[in-house]
Amino acid sequence: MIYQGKQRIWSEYQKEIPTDHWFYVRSCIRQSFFPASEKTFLEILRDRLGKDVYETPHHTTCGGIAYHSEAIPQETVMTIIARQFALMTEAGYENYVCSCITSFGLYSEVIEDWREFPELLAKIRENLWKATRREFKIPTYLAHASDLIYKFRNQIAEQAKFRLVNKATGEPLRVVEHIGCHYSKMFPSKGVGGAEYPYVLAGMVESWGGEVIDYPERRHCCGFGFRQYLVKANRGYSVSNTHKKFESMEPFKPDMIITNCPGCPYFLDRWQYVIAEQTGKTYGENGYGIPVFTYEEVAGLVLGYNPWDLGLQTHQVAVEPLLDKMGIPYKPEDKYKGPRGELLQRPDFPMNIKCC
Amino acid sequence: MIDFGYGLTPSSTLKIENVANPAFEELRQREPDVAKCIACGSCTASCSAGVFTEMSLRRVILSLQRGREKETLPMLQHCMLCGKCLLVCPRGINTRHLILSIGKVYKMEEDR
Amino acid sequence: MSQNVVVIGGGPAGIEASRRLRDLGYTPILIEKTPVLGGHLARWDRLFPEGIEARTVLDPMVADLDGIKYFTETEVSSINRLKDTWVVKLSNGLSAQVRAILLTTGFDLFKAEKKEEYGYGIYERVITNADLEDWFKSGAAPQFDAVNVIGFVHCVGSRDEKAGNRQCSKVCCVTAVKQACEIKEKFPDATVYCFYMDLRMFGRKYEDLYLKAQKDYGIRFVRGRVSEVSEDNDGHLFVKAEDTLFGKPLKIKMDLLVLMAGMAPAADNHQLARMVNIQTGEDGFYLPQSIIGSPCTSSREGIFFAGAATGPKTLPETLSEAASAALAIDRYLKTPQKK
Amino acid sequence: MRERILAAYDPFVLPFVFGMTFVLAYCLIALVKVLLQLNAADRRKFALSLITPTTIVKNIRDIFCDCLLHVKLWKRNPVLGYMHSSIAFGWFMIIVIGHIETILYIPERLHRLYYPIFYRYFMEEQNTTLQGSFFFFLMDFFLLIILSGITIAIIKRFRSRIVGMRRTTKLTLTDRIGLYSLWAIFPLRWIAEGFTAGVAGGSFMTVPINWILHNFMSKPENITVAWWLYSIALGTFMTVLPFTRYMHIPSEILLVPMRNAGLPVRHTRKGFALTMLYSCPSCGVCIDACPMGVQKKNVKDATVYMVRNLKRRNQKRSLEIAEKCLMCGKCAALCQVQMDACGLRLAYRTAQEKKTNQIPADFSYLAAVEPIAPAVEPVALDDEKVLYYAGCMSSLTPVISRSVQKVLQSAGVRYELMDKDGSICCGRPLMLAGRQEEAQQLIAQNRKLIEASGARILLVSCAICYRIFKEHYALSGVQVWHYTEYFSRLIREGKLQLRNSHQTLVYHDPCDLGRGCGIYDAPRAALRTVGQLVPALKERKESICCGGSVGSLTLRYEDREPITRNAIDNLTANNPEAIVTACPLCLKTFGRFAPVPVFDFAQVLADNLE
Repeated sequence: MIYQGKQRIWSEYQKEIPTDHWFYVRSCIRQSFFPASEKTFLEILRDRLGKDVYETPHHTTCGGIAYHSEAIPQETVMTIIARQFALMTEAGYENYVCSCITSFGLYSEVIEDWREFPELLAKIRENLWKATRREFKIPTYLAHASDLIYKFRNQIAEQAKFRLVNKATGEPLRVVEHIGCHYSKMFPSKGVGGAEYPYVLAGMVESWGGEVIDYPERRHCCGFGFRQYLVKANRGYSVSNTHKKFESMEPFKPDMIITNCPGCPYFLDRWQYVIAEQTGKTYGENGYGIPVFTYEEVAGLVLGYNPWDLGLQTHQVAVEPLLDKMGIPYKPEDKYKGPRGELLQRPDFPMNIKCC
Repeated sequence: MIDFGYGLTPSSTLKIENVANPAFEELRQREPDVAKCIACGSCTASCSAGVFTEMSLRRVILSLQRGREKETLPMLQHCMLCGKCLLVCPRGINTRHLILSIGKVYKMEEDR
Repeated sequence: MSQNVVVIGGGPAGIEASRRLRDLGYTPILIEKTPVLGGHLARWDRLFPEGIEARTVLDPMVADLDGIKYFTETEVSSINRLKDTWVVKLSNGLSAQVRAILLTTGFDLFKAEKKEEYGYGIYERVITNADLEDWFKSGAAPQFDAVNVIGFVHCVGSRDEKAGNRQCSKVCCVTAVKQACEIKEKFPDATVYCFYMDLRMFGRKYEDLYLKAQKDYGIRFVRGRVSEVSEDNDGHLFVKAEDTLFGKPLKIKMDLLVLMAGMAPAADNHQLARMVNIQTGEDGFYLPQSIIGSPCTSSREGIFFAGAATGPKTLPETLSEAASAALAIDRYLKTPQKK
Repeated sequence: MRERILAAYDPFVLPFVFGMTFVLAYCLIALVKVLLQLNAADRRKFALSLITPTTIVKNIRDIFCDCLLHVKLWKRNPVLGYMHSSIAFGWFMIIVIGHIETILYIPERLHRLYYPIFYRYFMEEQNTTLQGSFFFFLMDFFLLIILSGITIAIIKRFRSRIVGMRRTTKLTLTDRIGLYSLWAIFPLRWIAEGFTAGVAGGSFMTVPINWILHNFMSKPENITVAWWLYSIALGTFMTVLPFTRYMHIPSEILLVPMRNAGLPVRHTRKGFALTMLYSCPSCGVCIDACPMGVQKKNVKDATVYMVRNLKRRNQKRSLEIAEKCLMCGKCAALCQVQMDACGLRLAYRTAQEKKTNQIPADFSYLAAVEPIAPAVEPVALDDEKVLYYAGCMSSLTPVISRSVQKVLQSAGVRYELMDKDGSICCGRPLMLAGRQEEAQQLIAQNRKLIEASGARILLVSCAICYRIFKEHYALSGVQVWHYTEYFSRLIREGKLQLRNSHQTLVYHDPCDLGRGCGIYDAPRAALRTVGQLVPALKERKESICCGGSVGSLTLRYEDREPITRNAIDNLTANNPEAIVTACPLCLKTFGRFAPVPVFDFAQVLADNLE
């Protein structure tokens, strides 16, 4: 791999990300898949970096799942998004940041449609007015939450307590970065580093000491793809895609996977269990799987948060081997304890994939 | 193994990178013309057996090159060796000898 | 003192046109922006279809330049119309007033790195047809070891909206087959694949080369466009394409991939076109008066074309167009100006 | 007439006796082996043929004409014909006369094998007596004939051009021994009888030799030396005979009756085939005959080399020759011993296919092919409803079926097209590839379709199909006609009005039509009514194959061209304005390279209808 070649591509796809005053909207499903990620994102930006990130409880879904599953027409989803922007305008913000990749892709698509078809924009304004009596302005800058963490990755590195380095050997951890498809594949110019070699996660990994792996199927779909997993008949297709990715990354022996989308971490994580149970094959070391993290969780680990506060216990694939590699202390006994320390029930473990 | 009601579907991708295709190499020894095939389909179009069955010499040659003979060898059973393909082949391939050679190099699986 | 003619572009078209003009009694002023005359031909090792050495074509031309003022590493800074003449100012300070300018600016080789998915400039084992020709010409030892499976990707930057070149570059198919045979000679027990959409072997003896490639060299032709290339952990390549004749996707592990970069319009076409106020076509090449009737004359008086400046051309076509451009200029200069 | 040596024995006869017994024993064992190798049906068929009077007469006549007089060779090359017949017939007569003398004058010695051969030595006879001079004269006369044959043979050996021989085979070591011993026999006999002529009687040959070599022949001790040499020459020739090309002498005597019995060639090295292998005299006539010989590399694929490789059990070469052959039958037609060269090769291909083919045929789909709607109204007996079977190749040469239909319509013949939309192949190409059972399946299905059509005449425009319909289809109530015969019959019956375009035409005899089925004159008769026939250099039985035959399995396309060009040169020697042929394959093959237009037989007729 010629590194300068990638750098040349990255240089063509740089974004000017504003430094402050963000209107934040959450993802519909990330809290249920990886509960602490969004909380950690806000904590890091507000407490560690002192940024003004405003979040109103009135914001709703962006309508992406329904839109992509063809449950609602484009106009409906555009009106929902118009209402979101209206909330932002009312809150007096101009920079809009969303936590979910699918939303980011949808927002970009909608804004692009409005730019090309002004009459459509006018129609949506009228719809919103009729429905909610609200006005809205199109955000001057639309970013994804990972763009922000990417922008402040070096400040985070400065405050870092741990690095993505194997404490025992001193070698940088081998990290597979998987970018959500809706981040840059639809609009390459909207993603940091373009579509072929997005740099948004790679930048974080490199500044936090890790080493990025470019395996052949790095840009292949993680298997999420809405209708693929919603309908049980298609689910085999979804797990086959994930299987193809793992088969392709296996020779590179990655230590961990970092993602920035609601679906990817979930499916890359859960499907390892299904693949293990069906084929008896695991991809991590000695019977474990390859731990999958969201970028907020990785930022949290690097900054020294308690792994269980980051919600790592909800992962299907055990994260403990990686924590040991990074030398992050944790109390195994607290893993299955509730917020007030009461012992929740320990889940029974799968047969073919080791858990802790 | 748990049955989840869905499972891995095998990839349909042909992995032919270094699939040493000994059978095809032997066929090439017997009938070097097979390499000249440009898959234009004249043979399939004029095939006497093709009128009544799905026999296609073009697909047979191609599947042999890809190492997927199982799918197409049954077609060859219908060939009457009438020689029309020999006449129409724009590359002048001795298709009849090719078919006879395939019969000698490749083995039918007794699935029945 | 015989009349001058400015020839912009020192490739085979420029050189041949200058020699013809000189023979017709004019003094051509040949301008070449790179340090070496010969354009892309100077870089080529052997030419299709019979594999004759490019040197044997170029050297006699370059050796026969007496009577031609040629300036290498020189560019045109400006051209203005003065009554019925053109005043051409050069970057080396010289200027010439001539009645005829011949644009033989040729083409640019498509920048293969633009096709990111093929990974040129990112994977070591992905090279272009020009790199391969350099290596053949240098005669150096192979750059890679364990080369057992080699692939040629046709239509890189040709017939490709995304690459901005909808036109077919005409010469890459036959060049690919030529290079496939040449590389098979260098790696006799390698398996060589050619991924094509339509194999356009249109010229004389091209089909024979194709037949020879199939029969004697055992080159395998796969009808399907390569979609993406990736690198596995030991630096070798995975190439993905669909075998459209067999109707199945195809993945091949390869040790070397050669991208047949096509002919893109020269980058500085627009600049020169603005200077002399002529148009380039939608495809970026200059627009002659008529592609069939008068391919060498432009819409402006005194401006002429020859060679790949007006679209992809094979070397013989370029040389013959150079000769006809010289004659067109000769006829134009001999007709009395309208007072 | 009295016995010179009372013991009627002398040691010098031993080499001859040894040689004779050896060759007789060898031939006997071979005969038994061959007969045992025949399968039961063929053996019964052969035995039956030996006792049916007509075949007996035919056998005797053939043995006499072919084996002794070499009539076929005379027609081809008189000088060689004379050489062979003089030696063969002369020698035969000497043996016969020797026995007659023994029977007449000393019957009790008849049981001694050697006696009639060395009669002169043992019996003293004066040329003065009537019967003495008569027999002396006779013996010397045939001796002269043989010696003349031997001299030609010697000339042929060193200057083969003079006797008109072109290409022939190289002599193997054993052949050479056999040849030189054969040459030596009769001069030695001449000298040996020269001695006895001095002592007893002689005639116009033996007496003069005695004068010439008088001082040598006068010494009595030389007499035994001459006879010893004579006997040794005979002995060596006989002993080495089974391993030389001269084995054809005895084996052809067995081949003739086997051939007349119509035995099929079932195995390449057993039964009828084994006799053939022995009967091949390696004369090399088939080398010149083979159309593939145009290319040097194919010369070694003629039938003589096939026989040689089969004898030496060289599987690789035998298979190569068997698979490359065009099956045009020209070598078989010109073969001096009428060897079934095509049958031999086909047997080899069949054995090879049975052994090595791993993809069994599956023609189950043929059952679904419906027959042509049978004629609704019952066909009157004399009303000849014609079913026209154009064949696979004709779909690639549409001019043929279009012209045939035009002619049929003009003659008012009611016909049906059997293969409007694709036909089941007649089976001959399959059979030629060695797949006999598979071909039977096609034949069975086609027969069902033909018989179901209610037609009484099956009209065929392809020579290849015609031959298999003729030889392998037992069509009940349906006559198979080739369109060349059928159309010339229509012309004879006046049903076709044709105008003569006076265009000079040359007719090419398709191999399967001419040599295959013996149809030579019907096409010519028809063509004379529409044009002026110009002969080719070689035609009828010796017509040169067009090179496009599907009979050859391995010939490459580029190797067929020289064969085709050679055939075209042969056809256009008398520069006709057009070539006419009666087979779609020849039409297509000639069409590619012929300098003059190539027409199909029906096309010429169709173009010249009134």
